[in-house]
Amino acid sequence: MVEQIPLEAAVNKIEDGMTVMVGGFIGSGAPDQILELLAQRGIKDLTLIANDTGILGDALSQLIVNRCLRKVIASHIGTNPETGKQMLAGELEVQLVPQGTLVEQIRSAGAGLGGFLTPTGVATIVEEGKQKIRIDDKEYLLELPLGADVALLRAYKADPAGNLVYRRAARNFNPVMATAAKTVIAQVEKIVPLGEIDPDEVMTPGIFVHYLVQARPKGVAQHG
Amino acid sequence: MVEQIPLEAAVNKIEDGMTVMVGGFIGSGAPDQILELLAQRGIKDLTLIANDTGILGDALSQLIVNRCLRKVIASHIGTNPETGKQMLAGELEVQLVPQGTLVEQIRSAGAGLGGFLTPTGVATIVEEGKQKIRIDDKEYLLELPLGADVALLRAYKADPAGNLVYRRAARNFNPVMATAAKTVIAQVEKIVPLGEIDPDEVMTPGIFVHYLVQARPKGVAQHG
Amino acid sequence: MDKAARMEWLIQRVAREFKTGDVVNLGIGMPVKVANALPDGITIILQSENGFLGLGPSPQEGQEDPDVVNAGGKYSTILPGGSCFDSALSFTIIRGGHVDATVLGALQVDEEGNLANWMIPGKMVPGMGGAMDLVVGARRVIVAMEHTAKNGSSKVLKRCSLPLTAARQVNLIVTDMGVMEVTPQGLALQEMAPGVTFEEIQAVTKAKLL
Amino acid sequence: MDKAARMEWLIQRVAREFKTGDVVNLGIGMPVKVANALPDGITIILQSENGFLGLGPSPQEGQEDPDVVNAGGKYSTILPGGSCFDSALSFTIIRGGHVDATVLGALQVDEEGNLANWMIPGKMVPGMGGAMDLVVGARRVIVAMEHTAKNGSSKVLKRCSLPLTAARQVNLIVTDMGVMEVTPQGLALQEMAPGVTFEEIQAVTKAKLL
Repeated sequence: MVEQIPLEAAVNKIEDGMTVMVGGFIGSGAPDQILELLAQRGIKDLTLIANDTGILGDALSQLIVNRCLRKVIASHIGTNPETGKQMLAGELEVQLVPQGTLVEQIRSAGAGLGGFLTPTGVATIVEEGKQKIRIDDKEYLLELPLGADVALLRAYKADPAGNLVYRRAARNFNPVMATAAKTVIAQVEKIVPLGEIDPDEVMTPGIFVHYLVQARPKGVAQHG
Repeated sequence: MVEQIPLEAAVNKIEDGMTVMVGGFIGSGAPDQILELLAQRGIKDLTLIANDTGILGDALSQLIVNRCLRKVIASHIGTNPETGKQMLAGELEVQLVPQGTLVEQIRSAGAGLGGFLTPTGVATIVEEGKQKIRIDDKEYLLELPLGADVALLRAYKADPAGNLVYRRAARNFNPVMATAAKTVIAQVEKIVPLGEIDPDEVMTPGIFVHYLVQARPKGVAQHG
Repeated sequence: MDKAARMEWLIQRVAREFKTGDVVNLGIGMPVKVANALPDGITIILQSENGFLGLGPSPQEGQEDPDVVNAGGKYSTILPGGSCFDSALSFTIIRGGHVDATVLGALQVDEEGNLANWMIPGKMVPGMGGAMDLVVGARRVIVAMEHTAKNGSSKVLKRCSLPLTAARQVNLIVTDMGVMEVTPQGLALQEMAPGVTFEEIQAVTKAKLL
Repeated sequence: MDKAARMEWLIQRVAREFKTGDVVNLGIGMPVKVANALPDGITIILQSENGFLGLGPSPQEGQEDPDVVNAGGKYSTILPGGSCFDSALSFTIIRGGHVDATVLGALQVDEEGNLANWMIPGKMVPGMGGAMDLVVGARRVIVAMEHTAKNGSSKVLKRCSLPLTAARQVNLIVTDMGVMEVTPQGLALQEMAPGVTFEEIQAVTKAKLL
């Protein structure tokens, strides 16, 4: 059952030490208002699962700058030099995962699969510690599912049933993460009346979503 | 590059002995006009990959009645008793696959994966001949990808770029099959001008589609 | 109670297993009856494995939409707030643990929670459809069936003899005679249909009822 | 030719590798230049790995849409006939062999077609992003880069020494000095940039050019 809650209440769902998935791709489609408040609250020891760690200065990057994380699992950290700096200094554990493998691992967790075989990463350091399986003379890595305690998403619109519609390239990791976390919180631009979103238009069915947070209009103070 | 072709030309793309995927779920979303003409043409030795073999009397069921198939890979054949009859008489090879495994095998082929681990079928006859892998004390079957020579789909609308939009429950296996065949042919209700389908509305990107067949209006003779 | 009344009791009993907001997949034949029998104030979300959530009642005559059919191929409706998706997402929902409960019929079920409901070798082989995924993936598996086969033999056994749909996945068995919970110790009889005695139900059950 | 002219030649040369209808993924930095250099009459479909097909030119000032950015995070446009999707489908396209060609930069590439372009241990570790999937999945992998590093050392080697992005996947190497095809026998020099001699290009190539 989906519940509409204020931004502050959403942030309070996240506890120190949790594994948190964050939708978005270099900022596009990231739940910026939730992330900003979360970083300000001084949360600690999170494991972050995301495509990247944002661009230095944006909402997601604040989690790294404010040292809210214990570990990062991402495909790319180049747009936020602070992540690489903390990693090279041994202050932050960073696991780099090929982007297609990362999204498929998340999907596996959401779909109740035990893992999948991918040719990506064979003969690279990505294969270290992983089982290799040969099918029809081709080698694959066995990659395992990756779930989370909480998924923080951003959508364009929602209805009271929790159905989500994303817009353009802001979709990216959001719909897959929606399937793979125990608690799913979506920051949405607008909430429309039930029945206004056509069943064929829905990108994430409402059954995956637990909490909706109506985004504050841009230009309005985030909180306080 | 997508090409708009007549029904007859579409049917001519399919040759004896090919492996053919057919979208649809007990008739809903099946490319009925292509299937009907194909069955009438006396095609032979096809391997059919589909959720089911239709309802006796419908378009897909004619492929079985007219003995066009060598093998069926499906999750359910109960709605077309002719399939079971031929199977029990030893005249048709039938491989029954759990529905979720079937769609995931097709997806694996389309996504370049070497297979996946599923808990479905463990401790049943479905596990016969398959590798079992234990992850975190839970057993899974390793299921392999399933591709085809041709996929026959049905969509509600298309644009000249081949982008497809399905309607309601007629979507089912269609979008996944679109990714997993060398040649993809879609029977569509209507073809709209380029730009009329919003990028967010597209369910199958046009790059997957090779041929579009405009469906004949209902009540008009199918051919001849 | 006669047979019809007992079957009606079964439907009512199954319908009491849900709470508001539950995502439920009902086997072929069950949906309309169970959905109509929900207690007042309880609203559940029905999943149709062919690809939508928000399965509603049958359409009125003349209102049928050929693209809106349930998993049994029958004309259906989609309620406001419903959503459509492809088979891959449908089974992400099913296998991924996003269905709170599924209700299925059975040929046989046993005290270990094993279920056989998809084939009789050499005879009836309709295929498993989505049943194997549903039984493995749903958080709660409820078998709803007549207690005995047409020939009077028990369908509630110590061990299934027919090919399994899945092992150790059934949580609750609701028949026209009673309600049995599958526990590590065996089948715990929770309730009997009105007028049924313990002796009567045990007599047609091959497993020992606790 | 000076360096700038050679780099311009490189872009033009890469742009001649496509035929109309090809689905192409261009590495960060390349898109605009290569797309603008396509020969007359050639139309390709650009894939943006963050989730769309039909990547168009940069928007005019004031026309930026915050939800339409390319894989480098830069404002972009979607051409008519384009489509948006999630990352799972984006990598179905990429890894599943539905991209006809990808063009990437490299730190090192060698005569076996091995590619290193994602990290320098202890120094630069931006991560592989989608590159490992692209290189494994695209039907044709084209490396486009300067022939030598800033310190003058060759980037075309007998064997890569940096951690690989993928093994044996590169098909063509286009540098500011020439075009080399990866063959089972080694690197076959196909073409040299205007004014470059065989001796010059071989002198800055660690692998033997055939």
